[in-house]
Amino acid sequence: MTYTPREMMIVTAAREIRDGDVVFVGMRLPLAAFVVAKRTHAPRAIGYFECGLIRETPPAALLYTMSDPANVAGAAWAGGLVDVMGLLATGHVDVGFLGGAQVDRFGNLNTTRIGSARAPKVRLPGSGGAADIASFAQRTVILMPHAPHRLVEEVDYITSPGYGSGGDWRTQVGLPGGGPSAIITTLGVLRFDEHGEAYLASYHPFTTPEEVRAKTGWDLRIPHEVDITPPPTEAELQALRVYDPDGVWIGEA
Amino acid sequence: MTYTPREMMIVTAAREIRDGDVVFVGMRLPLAAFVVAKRTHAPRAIGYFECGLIRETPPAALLYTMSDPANVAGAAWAGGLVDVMGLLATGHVDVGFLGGAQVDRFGNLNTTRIGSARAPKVRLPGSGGAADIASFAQRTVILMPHAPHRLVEEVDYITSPGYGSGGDWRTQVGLPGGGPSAIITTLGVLRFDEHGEAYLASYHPFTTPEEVRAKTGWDLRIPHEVDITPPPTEAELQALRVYDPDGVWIGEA
Amino acid sequence: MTRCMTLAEAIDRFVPDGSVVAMGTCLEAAIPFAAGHELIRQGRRDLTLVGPISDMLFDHLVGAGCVRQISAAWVGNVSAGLAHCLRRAVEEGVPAPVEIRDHSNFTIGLALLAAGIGAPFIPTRTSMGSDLPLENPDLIESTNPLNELGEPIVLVRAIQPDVLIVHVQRADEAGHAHLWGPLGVTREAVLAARRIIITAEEVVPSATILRDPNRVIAPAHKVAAVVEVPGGAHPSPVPGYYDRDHAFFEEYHARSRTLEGFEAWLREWVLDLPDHAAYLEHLGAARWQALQQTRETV
Amino acid sequence: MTRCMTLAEAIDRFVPDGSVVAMGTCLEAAIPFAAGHELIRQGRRDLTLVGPISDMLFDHLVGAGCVRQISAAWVGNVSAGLAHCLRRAVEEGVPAPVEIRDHSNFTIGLALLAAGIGAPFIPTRTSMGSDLPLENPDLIESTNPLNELGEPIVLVRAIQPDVLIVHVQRADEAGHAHLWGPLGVTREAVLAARRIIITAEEVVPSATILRDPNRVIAPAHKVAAVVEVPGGAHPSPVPGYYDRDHAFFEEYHARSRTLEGFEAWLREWVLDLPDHAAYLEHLGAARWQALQQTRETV
Repeated sequence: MTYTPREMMIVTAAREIRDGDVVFVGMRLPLAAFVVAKRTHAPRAIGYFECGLIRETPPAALLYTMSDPANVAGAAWAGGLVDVMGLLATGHVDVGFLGGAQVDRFGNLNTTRIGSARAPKVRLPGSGGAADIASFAQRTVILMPHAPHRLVEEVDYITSPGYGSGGDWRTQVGLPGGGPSAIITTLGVLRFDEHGEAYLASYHPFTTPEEVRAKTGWDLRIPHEVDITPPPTEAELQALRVYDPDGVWIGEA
Repeated sequence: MTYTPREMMIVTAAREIRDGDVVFVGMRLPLAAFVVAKRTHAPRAIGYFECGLIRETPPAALLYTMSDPANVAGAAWAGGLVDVMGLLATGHVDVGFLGGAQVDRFGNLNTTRIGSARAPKVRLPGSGGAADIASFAQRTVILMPHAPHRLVEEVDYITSPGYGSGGDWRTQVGLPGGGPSAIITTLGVLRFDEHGEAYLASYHPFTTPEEVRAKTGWDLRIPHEVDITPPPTEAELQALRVYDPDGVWIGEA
Repeated sequence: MTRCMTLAEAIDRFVPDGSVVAMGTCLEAAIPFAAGHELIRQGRRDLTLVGPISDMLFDHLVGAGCVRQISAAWVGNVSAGLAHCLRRAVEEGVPAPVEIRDHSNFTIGLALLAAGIGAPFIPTRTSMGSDLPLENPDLIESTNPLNELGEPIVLVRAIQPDVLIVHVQRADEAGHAHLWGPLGVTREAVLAARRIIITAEEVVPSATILRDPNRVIAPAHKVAAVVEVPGGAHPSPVPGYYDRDHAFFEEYHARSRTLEGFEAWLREWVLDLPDHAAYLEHLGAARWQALQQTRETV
Repeated sequence: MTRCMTLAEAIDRFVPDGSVVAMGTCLEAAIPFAAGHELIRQGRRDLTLVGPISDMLFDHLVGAGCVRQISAAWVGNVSAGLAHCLRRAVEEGVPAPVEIRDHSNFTIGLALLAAGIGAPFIPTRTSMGSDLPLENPDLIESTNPLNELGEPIVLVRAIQPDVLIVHVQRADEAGHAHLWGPLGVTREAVLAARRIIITAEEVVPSATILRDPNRVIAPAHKVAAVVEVPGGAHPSPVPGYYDRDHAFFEEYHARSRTLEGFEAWLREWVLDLPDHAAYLEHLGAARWQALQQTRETV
């Protein structure tokens, strides 16, 4: 069985969804992770889409965006953004997915700008719903291609707060949600210790802890015993490939 | 042509609606005034109903409440209370109607309680949307059976503020709307001078200024020249009676 | 998955004594009278009732001694007049005193809106200069922190009901419900409430509901119970189903004027009837049929 | 009364230079591309754009030099990637600098909600600890006045657009419009905006609209113009009418990577075409037909 690092990442993300979870799905890659979870181990998961949709069944066709007609057809609710964000803000979301250009060891995410306000090097699209998910979800899962310029010592802008500067920072600034539970990359899975700092929890079968550390922009803590991420099962890969036969989300790097 | 004091009151209220006005109709008697205006001089008036409805045409049947199915059928919009109140709060309402148990010379209305908080004599239903209409409408029109215990020196509770204690009181407390433009009673029409105090602007054809004053609980100012309210026209009476053939709203006193 | 159960079970399981209960969120339409009567039959106590205007239902509950507090804008009988049980409770403490937190329709809507979006309060310019903020601790006079002149503003504190009871035209077993007509504060209330009890004119296949997700009123996963109760809003109207029974409101108004009259009314229409089917039977087929509407096509 | 007119007339009369314009309020669906292109054709300048996420349209307007400021949560190309024109504007000041007030989706929704209910701001717990309130003057860090411990809170300042442009499935001549599918922040925006321009797939008889007033998206008296523009949201999808033209987003993404490429794209798809009918003709009947959906029954 062969699979790509991106397939590994999406399947691993799908496993973060527990059956019955309310999932804030958001844009792009998590759309695929939600479908894989629904079609495998979490058939009762519920998906929130900030355009105003709630789904209890996976969409019948590949979604390029959450607002595609295929996501509307058979939706369990079609309301507004403030409705869905209100449900998020009142604690109804178990897990939310985030992506970004940069993440630091405390899980703080940047999707706004590389460089400073005065001298921006790359203007990124911005928060979308990410800051909201990061604020309110019981736990968040961050998806990120693994590279030193992405897993960085310090993000240039905190769009979506993780554990801030660590410790009880979230409580101090008043954030109600639980914070990040994992950073899932193309190379491994990082989880967070009691101080809110990320460590390597597992590396994907096709890499090594050393490669993961080398491609991380900070001095990544790697415990003595670190697991290998279980490879995608046939069922997971099939669910993903049936959903995305042309590799729209699987193929992109 | 004969008509009752209540018919005179409703028809006179209808005349406060200008063609093209957005009218916050509310409950009970104003439902009839809105229909009379729509069917006579103000065919382009628009009605807001706080249950969430907007109407551009009069309802096809007598309304006992604004939420009757006859008010839904053919409505121009069916949304929510906060939507309609939002339109009110952002200045879209030209004229709103209010009723109540007590009104004072500054147009402050009480629909909450006769007596004090500790020793209430009569618990009334409360504000409904009246406090909101009084706060935001460009002008309000108060409908009230004329009696000394209703037009009182001091109201026991200000549910819906008029001109408060007079002068620039509304500005001082921060109220955005224009305040009352008339109190229309079963005996006459009171309007407000530049200090916000009510005076007799016209008395209905079947009464006298002396009777009006005698039945007012404060020392009502009556200008030297005071008009007689024009009696209902045949068209107005017909519109009212076609709408309410059994006297549900016309007949009650 | 089904969330269907009897009304007795839904009320028993999800509305314990002391609950904060929102009802009548569509104003005069689709008032969940059947559910309210079941609360009375089960002898519920110490409820806090939340709603914009209550067209008679809150008066029943106050008269039956179920209520400790009301946060509402208007409690009465819209086409008939004052609420006699509420009067006795407030003026004489009969059958028990009731604390009223007087709102306007806008402020009760904003209080529910605030709870539904996770905001501790919403600032507004309504009710300024009125006596509402002087007596209601949930309307707080303050100043606008964004305005240099410190303009006055009222902060409407969020109200989170423990349970919302909403009557709808149709729902499926899982709790997807279609509601149309005047929505009142229902959209805000479904977000604000911890859980929702749906009473429905009809329980229909899911496909009927999901073909129009824009008409679904609430996220189904917040729905604790779905109960099929045809006529469950009588005497209030349900658009597309039946008209308002105006005479019923008049009759209640007349009979509830005295305590004895109310008690007799309550026995006749609630306590001596086992459920809502018996209520409709007592109403009589002819009277019930006369209120039926030709169904709308939606 | 009719509010129908051409798109050119609607944009000319109701969107002057310097306007605060909300667009794309349904997120990736029903984006009013035809109206946006007309803004470019008419050479509009100094606009402030307001929206939650913009899937490509804001990038067109920035690239064409129409924009001075953006209050939004996300500006890019959802399925393809970054917004190249926005990058050039922010990073190099080409063709002109643009000020961005970065919001989250929730805060832009709350800003419109606040304006629509007449509240100066709405307090929220989102964006706390992020850099958004540090740079956006419309997100004000404060403390909750109802909390004795002075818990932190962010005040989202109201945003009132001068005009909202919304694309809908169908409308009548008077401005009653049916919108379904994902509503995004459209319900908030219709209340917040001073006036509304409706572009519609179809202009239909009033009776078609008024038979379902719950589906009407806005009070018609706030509608300044109704314009029938079939395909007016292409390449974004319109539920019940047509699907998203994903390839179009990819093509734009590739071509707009360079300034020259963008300018050629803009000439080809906007400046050299007189109107949206010519745009659809340029798109080609086969491509357009392939996107059509079987109509839903609603």
